[in-house]
Amino acid sequence: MIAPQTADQGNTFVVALDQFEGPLDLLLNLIRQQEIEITDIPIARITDQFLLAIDSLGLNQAADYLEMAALLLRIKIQMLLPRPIDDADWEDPRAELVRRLLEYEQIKEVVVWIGARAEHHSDRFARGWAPPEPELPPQPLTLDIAGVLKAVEDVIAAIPQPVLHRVVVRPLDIEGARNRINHLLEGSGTTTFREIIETEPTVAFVISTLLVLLEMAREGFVSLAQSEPFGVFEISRESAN
Amino acid sequence: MNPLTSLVEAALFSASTPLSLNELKKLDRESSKDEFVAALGELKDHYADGHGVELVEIAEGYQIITRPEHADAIVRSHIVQKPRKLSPAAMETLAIIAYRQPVGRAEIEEIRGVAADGVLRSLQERGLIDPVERGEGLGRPMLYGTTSGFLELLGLNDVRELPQLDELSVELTPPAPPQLADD
Amino acid sequence: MNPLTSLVEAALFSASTPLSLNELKKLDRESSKDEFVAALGELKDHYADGHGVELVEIAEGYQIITRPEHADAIVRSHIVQKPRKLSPAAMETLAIIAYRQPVGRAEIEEIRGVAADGVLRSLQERGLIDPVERGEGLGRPMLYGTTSGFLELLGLNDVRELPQLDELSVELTPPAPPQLADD
Repeated sequence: MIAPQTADQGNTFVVALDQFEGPLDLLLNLIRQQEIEITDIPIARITDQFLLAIDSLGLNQAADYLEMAALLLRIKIQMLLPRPIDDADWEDPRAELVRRLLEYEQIKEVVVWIGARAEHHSDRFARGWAPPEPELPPQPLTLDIAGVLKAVEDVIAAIPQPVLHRVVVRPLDIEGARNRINHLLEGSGTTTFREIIETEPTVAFVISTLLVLLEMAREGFVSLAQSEPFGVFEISRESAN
Repeated sequence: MNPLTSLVEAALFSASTPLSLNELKKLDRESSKDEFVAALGELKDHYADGHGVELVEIAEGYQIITRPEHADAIVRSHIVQKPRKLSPAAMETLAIIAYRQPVGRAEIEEIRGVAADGVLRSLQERGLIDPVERGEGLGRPMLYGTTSGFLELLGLNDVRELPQLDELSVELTPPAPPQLADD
Repeated sequence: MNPLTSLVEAALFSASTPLSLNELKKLDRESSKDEFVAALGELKDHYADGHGVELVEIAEGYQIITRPEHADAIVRSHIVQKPRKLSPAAMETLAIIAYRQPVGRAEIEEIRGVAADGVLRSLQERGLIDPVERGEGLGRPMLYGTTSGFLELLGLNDVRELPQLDELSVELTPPAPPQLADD
């Protein structure tokens, strides 16, 4: 039976109050500071130091750090479990953590390289003045799937509550219809309904035309005739007036 | 090239605006105004000899600009223009058409809750959508679909290659059919 | 100076980002790729001779930039500001994406041990990373890669110019495939 280790809090280790980039950063910092062999971490001691550090840094509320604390505690317990006599099958419970720490340390080294490289290159300036954009021709367009998907999500997010009905007020163009009818009657004195409304009429214009024709007929300016059922609707000027 | 001329060249190149003689002088307090004028002269003569750019003096100061005879080729080649992106409104309209085609203006407006004519016109001008057929109902509204230009921009062969909507967090459901109020 | 060299010079002066050979070729369809390469060579030699700017190859393109020895004077006289430095969190995330691309948010968070959404958004806004594709698995997560803006930030021609992992002092065998936990 292995005696549970007590936290040797008397040990002096310094935790800089700098911002750590995360629990792995803090852990790596503790390990490197004490020159501990990363492949043989004294897990009980490091766990206690980690808990103490996140407490003193006020990080003991942060989920990322708590998750790491839980992982360390689990490894600590696994290390305390009696091992089989035949050590060949024993898997070091620290192995995955060590792998992650090494991986993270490697990233930190790349960061140093990238930082130096970016600093070095920040002494080189590109062209500063951009010539004014010409009016024409239109610039090429970019589009990607991610953008389309984002737009779909925006649409979904923006779908309004269902509208039961909406009344749109469309102004009738009485004046325009009257002018057009007068214009068409100027020549031969006759025209047809179809000719007045042309090929692509709006609903508003058809209604306006109809109202104007009825009004003009009532006033006696025009006569309306239809030679057969569903036939052409003929309009002619009343010569008497 | 004189070191001061080299410094003036770097400064004029990297500046986003023309630089006055006073601004240039801040580059090197050891050098006199006359020395800067001489450096500018050297640079001007240097570029005058068959280069693609030239040093000009305008009201605000000195600037290195592209020679006018090259401007045309550069504009035509589009290379200095940043590719344009569609506005969010245009993207949303395009997304609706891509997934619901053929679809009419009324339905697009129903989904987005705002008028769509301007956006539809500009998407059509850019060759991304086209009227494909006329729908049923009052006025036989024009129905729109996406074009082959749209597929080319996305690198797709077919609209069926667009990600399926059930893979998205929410589905783009058709608007609920209008219900008659009971009250 | 050869007329094509002069045209290439004008184009490189008009652009604030590197131009690829393919983009440059759009300037003059009559000239061959070899002629453009020759023009670029002539221009490079020309500027190497004591000028304040020089022609370099960055992000698989060509760019004229100022010589480093002028940086201090230019920054001191407020003609240009140095770009804002990246935070350590941004640098770590960028390093992971550079080496693992295309890589999703979950893997980045696993390596760094902290949430990554804010950092990913700001890197994307700075034009250093972009979503490149959607991965397999639940929700088809977005996978990120570095952009040409990243290469421009470091003055690299290609991501392969980043240090090889086996050149680093911390040695690590390629990441083991994720194993399903037995416990």
